[in-house]
Amino acid sequence: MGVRSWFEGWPVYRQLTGTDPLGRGAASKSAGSLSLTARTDTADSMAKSVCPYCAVGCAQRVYVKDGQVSQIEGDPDSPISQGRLCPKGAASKSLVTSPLRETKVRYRRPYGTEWEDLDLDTAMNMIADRVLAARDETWEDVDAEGRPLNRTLGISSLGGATLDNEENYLIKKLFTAMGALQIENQARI
Amino acid sequence: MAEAHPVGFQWVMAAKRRGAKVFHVDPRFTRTSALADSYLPIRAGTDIALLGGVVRYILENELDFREYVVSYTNAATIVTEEYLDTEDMHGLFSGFKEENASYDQKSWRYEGIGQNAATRDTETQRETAAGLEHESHGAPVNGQTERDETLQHPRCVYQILKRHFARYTPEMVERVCGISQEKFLELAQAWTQNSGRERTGMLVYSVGWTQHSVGVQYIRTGAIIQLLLGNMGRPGGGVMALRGHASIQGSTDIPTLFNLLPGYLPMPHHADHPTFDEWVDSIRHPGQKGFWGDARTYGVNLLKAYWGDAATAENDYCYGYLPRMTGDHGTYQQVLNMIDGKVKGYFLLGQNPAVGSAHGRAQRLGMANLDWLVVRDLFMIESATFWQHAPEIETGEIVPEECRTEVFFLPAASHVEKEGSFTQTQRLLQWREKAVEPPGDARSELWFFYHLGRIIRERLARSTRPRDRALLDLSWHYPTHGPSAEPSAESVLYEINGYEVASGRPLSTFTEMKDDGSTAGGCWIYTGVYADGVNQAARRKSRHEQDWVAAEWGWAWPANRRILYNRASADPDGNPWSERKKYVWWDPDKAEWTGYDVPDFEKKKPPSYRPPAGSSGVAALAGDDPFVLQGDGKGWLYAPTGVLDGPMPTHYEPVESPVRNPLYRQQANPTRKVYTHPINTLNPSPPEEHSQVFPYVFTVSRLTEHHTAGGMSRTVRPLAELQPEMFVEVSPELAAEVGLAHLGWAHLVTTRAAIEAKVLVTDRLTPLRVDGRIIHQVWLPYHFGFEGLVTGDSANDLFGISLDPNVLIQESKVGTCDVRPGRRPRGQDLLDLVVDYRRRSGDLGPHYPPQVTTDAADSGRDREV
Amino acid sequence: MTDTTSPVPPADFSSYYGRPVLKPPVWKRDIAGYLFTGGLAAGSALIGAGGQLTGRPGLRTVSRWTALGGVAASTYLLVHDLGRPARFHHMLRVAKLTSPMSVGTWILTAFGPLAGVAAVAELAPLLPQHGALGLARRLAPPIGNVAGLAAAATAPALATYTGVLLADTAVPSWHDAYPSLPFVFAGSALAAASGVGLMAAPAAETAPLRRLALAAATIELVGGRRMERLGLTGEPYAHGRSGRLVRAGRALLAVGTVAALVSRRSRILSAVSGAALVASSVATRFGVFEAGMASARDPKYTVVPQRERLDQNGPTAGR
Amino acid sequence: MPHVNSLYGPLDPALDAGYVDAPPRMGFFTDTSVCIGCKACEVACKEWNLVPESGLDLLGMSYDNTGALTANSWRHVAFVEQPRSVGWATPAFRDTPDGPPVSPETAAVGAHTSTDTGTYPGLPPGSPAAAARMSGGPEFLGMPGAQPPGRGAGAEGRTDFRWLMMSDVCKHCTHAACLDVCPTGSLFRTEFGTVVVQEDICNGCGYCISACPYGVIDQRKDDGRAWKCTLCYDRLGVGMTPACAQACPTESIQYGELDELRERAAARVATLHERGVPEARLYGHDPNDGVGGDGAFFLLLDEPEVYGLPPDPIVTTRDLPAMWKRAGLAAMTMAAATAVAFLGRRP
Repeated sequence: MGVRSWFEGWPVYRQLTGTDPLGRGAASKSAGSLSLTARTDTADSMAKSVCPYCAVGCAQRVYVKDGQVSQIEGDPDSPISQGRLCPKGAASKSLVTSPLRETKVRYRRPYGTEWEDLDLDTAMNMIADRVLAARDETWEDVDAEGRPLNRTLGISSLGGATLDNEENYLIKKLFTAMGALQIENQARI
Repeated sequence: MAEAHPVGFQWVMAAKRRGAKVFHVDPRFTRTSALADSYLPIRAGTDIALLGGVVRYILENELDFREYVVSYTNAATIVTEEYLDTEDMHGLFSGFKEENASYDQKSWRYEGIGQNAATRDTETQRETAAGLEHESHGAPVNGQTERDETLQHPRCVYQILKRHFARYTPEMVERVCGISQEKFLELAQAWTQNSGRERTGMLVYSVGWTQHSVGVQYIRTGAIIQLLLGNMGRPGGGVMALRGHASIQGSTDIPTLFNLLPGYLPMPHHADHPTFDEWVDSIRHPGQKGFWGDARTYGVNLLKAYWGDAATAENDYCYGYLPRMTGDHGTYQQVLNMIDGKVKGYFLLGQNPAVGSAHGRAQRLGMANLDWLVVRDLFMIESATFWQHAPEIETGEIVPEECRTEVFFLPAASHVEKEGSFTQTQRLLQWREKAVEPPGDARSELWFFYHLGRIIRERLARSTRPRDRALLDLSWHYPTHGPSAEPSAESVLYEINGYEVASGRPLSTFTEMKDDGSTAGGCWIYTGVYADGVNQAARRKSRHEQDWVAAEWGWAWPANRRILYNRASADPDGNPWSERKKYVWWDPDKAEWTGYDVPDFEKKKPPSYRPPAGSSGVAALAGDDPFVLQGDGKGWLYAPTGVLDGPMPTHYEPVESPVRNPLYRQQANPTRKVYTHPINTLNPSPPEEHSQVFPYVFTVSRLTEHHTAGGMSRTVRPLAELQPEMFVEVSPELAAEVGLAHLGWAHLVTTRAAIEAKVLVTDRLTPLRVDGRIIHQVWLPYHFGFEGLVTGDSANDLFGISLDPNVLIQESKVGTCDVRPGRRPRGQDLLDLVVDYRRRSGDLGPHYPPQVTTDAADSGRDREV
Repeated sequence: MTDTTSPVPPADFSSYYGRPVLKPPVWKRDIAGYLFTGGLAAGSALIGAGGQLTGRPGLRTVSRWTALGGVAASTYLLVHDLGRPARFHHMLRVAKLTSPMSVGTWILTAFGPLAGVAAVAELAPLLPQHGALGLARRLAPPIGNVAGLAAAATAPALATYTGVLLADTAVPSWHDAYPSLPFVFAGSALAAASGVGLMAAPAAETAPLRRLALAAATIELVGGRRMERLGLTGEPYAHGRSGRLVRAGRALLAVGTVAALVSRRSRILSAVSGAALVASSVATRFGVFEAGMASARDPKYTVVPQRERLDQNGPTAGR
Repeated sequence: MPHVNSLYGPLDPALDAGYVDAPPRMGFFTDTSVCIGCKACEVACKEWNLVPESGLDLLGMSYDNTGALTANSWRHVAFVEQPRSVGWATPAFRDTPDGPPVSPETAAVGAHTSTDTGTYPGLPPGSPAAAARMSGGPEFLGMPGAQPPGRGAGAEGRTDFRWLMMSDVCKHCTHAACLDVCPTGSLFRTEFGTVVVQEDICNGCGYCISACPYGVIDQRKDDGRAWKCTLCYDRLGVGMTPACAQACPTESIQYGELDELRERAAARVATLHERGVPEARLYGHDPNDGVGGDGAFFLLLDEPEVYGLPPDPIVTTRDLPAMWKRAGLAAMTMAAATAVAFLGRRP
């Protein structure tokens, strides 16, 4: 930056030569303010989403910059929510970017007093082992009168109602094929 | 509504701006009350008495929308003379069987019908929460009924209703609910004056209404009022359920519930449904009107979607693979079984029962007695750390070193880290695009279950055991993508929608489904969501570019219909009831139904159509039968079958109540589901002794600033700071009586638990005069637990487990308790306190109030009948 | 329920949970200190010029150094009080007549170097007689004299702008005292500077200071007389901690002035009077500072006068 | 050139601040008669502007656990419980068997509470007596706590009750004292007529905090700078609505051209008066008021001070010319006094 341009950028100079002698606005605008823009405008992408809290179903726009969620706000196009969100919906970015979120598998062994780390693949295999073992141990083929039961009552599941339809579909399909009957959801609560 | 659904409340405010009058009924003055034109403080658990009062007001003053009522409801239908009302039986209906505390519904039937079409006994219906099947259709009844359209026949539904509700006078409403007659009449007048041809009124409830031992009947009462006033199937009318979770509607449509398969098909029962045909017939009830006549098609398509090529006509489409119910396998039964060591493993998928379910201590002790527990969540929730931080650690009931439960915590993907659809509270499916990859090990449930299924199937690949066939034959082929091999959610949606097996062409509507195996579809009511191979749920046409119905935003089941039963928005001749309220009508020139919405009627069936004798199913629906999923095409003021606790709603006291039922000798719902497990002890209520040990009524609900069990709000900074501590709201009068100070501590005691909270003394709570007594109510938020940024005792720990008989949902909106100043004791002293209360309230053993109290001699006026 | 043993007496005005309407100033004691050091510097510069022009070299030297010390301390205190001290130079981005702090910054920017040059010029006798430094030794006094006079020319502004600095706020007791504060501060500045002079300058040269002390006291007391008569917002100047400080300032001023007038030959009495004058200035500055803080912390001082105005005249309209 | 009204009276602030082709002045109209107190505005603001946490204490000020506008809370929803009825509603507790209201007493307790907002001065403690009056309604009901609340006698029962909620925010004054006293030009007037702190400039001198007649602007402890509502200057620049107004479910917070908002507000007040809500009044809408009108103005249902607003603020800089005159006079007096002292008779 040359001395001249520095001087011409000096707000006092701008006050003396421009339209803002009191230095209230145009003259005192900073470099930061000059380059300011909404981060929704500079986002790499925007995904159309839906609020994960209650069942009103407010539409959200999820803005992404450098692979991170940079903003979540209401979608004004929605005939349901018209772009509005309640405090929970408005906090969605904090929800998904919370530093308290767990991102690693955690394992507590029987009688353990602390969490331990576990590899995701290992965890999946261990869970599959336990599901199969519990199923075998508690399998019921037929009732006392010989009518089919085809089931295990040794496995339970309780899902939240923030699961997607597609997820619920696969959960129900797999558990049903497995004979696991005790599949429940927040919808019962 | 302003508290828990603020964005939905914008429409209430929009209506208010245009002159609508808003009434708010709530035990406490909330943010909704602040904006309402009139607030009615009510004793928790007495809504049927209030609404019953409105029903009586309508009938006594003949303020019903008569033309609508005669044509569209079963008001004119004659009921058999075997039927006896609560008026005759101290609060019970005819058909009550003491031995299993349930009703034989035979005597409730319509005149001229040999027998109600229900094929399963009512106890089984209760055990299997059969009421839930009615979410998409009416209960079974035969189509053709005897009617008296003058409504004068003493046994027509109209007269039965009138007699049933005759004692719900304004004086009685005041006695039961604590609502003054003046306030009640203001509500009743406004409601009736704002209904009819030119106007409609809407009833909105939040699903706290379902959390009562008579929850289904609460909603029935509302529906009766709305039918009498002609507010169903019309714009600005209806009964609006404000559900509390993003896809809780979807979770029942495509259920993860023990008693349902997708599309409200029942999970087979071992005794009732041994064969495919018996299962199908139990759904479609041969001879009945309406769309359930095609139940076989829906069943075949589901099984085809599940087992693909393996499902053939010869093997009944693998019907034999389905597991069978033998009774109640609901979440509370499961928890009690866990305590008893009968359950090995437990999956918790974005759910936090340690805080969010009734009887938190039972929940945590159940978890502590498993072989293994899988918790999938965004945050380290209470249900994952019960072995580390639960209150039972302090009391010594859980000792980490002695607790064998193996816990897997698997981080879950958030709603922006996966694609998929939510079904919101008005049955509208909305697709979410994926914005970012989930962090670290976080994965979607779709990923977890797809890969769990894959691994299990690989393990069993060489198995020859019959029990493994269902897994091995399972159609489990979904394309995956990305570094973590995420299954394609759209491919699952496609399967849900249904397709032609040979060509793979997605079906456009469920009427394209065939029952011969040539089509497959995972959830018949969702067929059309992938019509033309386009994800209709992903449509986002701006509201500015379409009309107010906004049919091109998302997709609503069934058939993208925004208001159900909208045939009722036109008169029997097919003309709009009024220009102001026109919505769907018959266009005689084009000879079809038309309007703003997708007509909920066969498009070409004229209003004048009358079914030929002996027809059934869809063909049996007359041109003026708007309730197309009901067995008789009519809206039911009286339910001749299907509602397990009576054909009409009746006020019963909550299971725990300080008050003797002023209406009937029968105190509480006689058919409620009771668990006689040692951990599930209940507080005594009149007519039992010692109910005064728990003199106060407590109720719980949500704060705007938090979400359910707090897993998605107490962990989020900008929310946590807005409501940072557990508190209890008390009236100044109760504060004076008990000695509580604003911002001081109090603890609340039931026979299950004692919890503490900071005290907010506020004018927003008031004592009520109920049956000559002063009743104090306290309110608590149920969001708090021991993990997260802000913590506190859990209100749900106070509740016992008593369930509504129709849907097995727990009574967790009202109970009795004692309130004491100061903090609760710790450790063993805490257990001692609770034990002491149990001793004072009767005995130390588990306590269960009697189901039937009609012979209790203390009861009041109902003997005079 | 509150503790019913200590019932809350009713207030005659409303507020939101009794919380202040205003945010009390975030200025720390630094600023009260600056009010004193700035005034001291300004007063000293004037006295220095007086000594210079009237041939009182001892007084001149002491005053020039005091001025420099004062302005240096002022600068330190001002920068130290900033939330972002490293950005102190941002003060020079703009020159705003609407901002007393901006005006003050520019005054300080002018005054500081001048006072510095004037003071440093006093070091000339320490320089060698010859060579380059010898040239400096010869040039320094005249430069110092010019600088000293120039500093003195800006000094009254430096001493009085601080009155505007405080008054140009929403702080009720400061704002309402705007006619008085510049005079109080002018008087207080002269008193402090005179005090230092009385203590440190050769007794033979302090006669003007005795007269100046009297003048200072007159200006401050006459100017400040209106402060307590402000009505409600004058209350903090008379009551509480701030009131005690203000009263102490007055008393010390009276004592110092009388002592100065009678001290004449007594070196000790001179020193005592000087100390009293300096202390008076400190007490006055802190008192005024605290009074403003107190008035901002209590919603009464904001709400009641505005409410009275509304009740009498209706909403303020373009008056 | 500065306008003749540069310090007082009606003014187009953008023009006065040197913007030649300024867009229309933008602002907020906050209609408290439809506010449901959901606090979406508080959260949406924090999410967009990355505002830090402001304390985790239960304040007992009804549902207000934020307490005040601070550097870490740029929207603040006030909650007031009062024993009087709002014009549109039937008395809430008619015929219930209750005693006298407790809201004055609980408000008095709430006045004592505090939380570390991470800012300075943040949320200063309040005076219990004044708090009690606020919740006693316009006519204070008497000495709280003097008698224990009745138990169901009914005779002295509280019948009337209302719960006021109001989302407070920076007023973006036409004559903004914070801006005018700012010595660095950090606070400046945008082309939209709003008042914004430029975070790359502010050096934390704190002058703005003392100057604000509404107690809005505040300083962050950890970073030393002053922060407040920017009316989402960055969003305005690309034609977006400020985060709070966009989130607000009930249109309590309305954003738009100030002239249009003022018309809308006047119509709303008229409607409310028609509907039997005589207590509805506007606050900060009048360009002739003490600050030249607010860029963010309000419809209130009680006196401004009940919501923590000054009833009739006047911008301090109105008196600035007089102040400078007095300072000049004092300076001359000072110089003259010095001259006289030195020119006086030599001893």
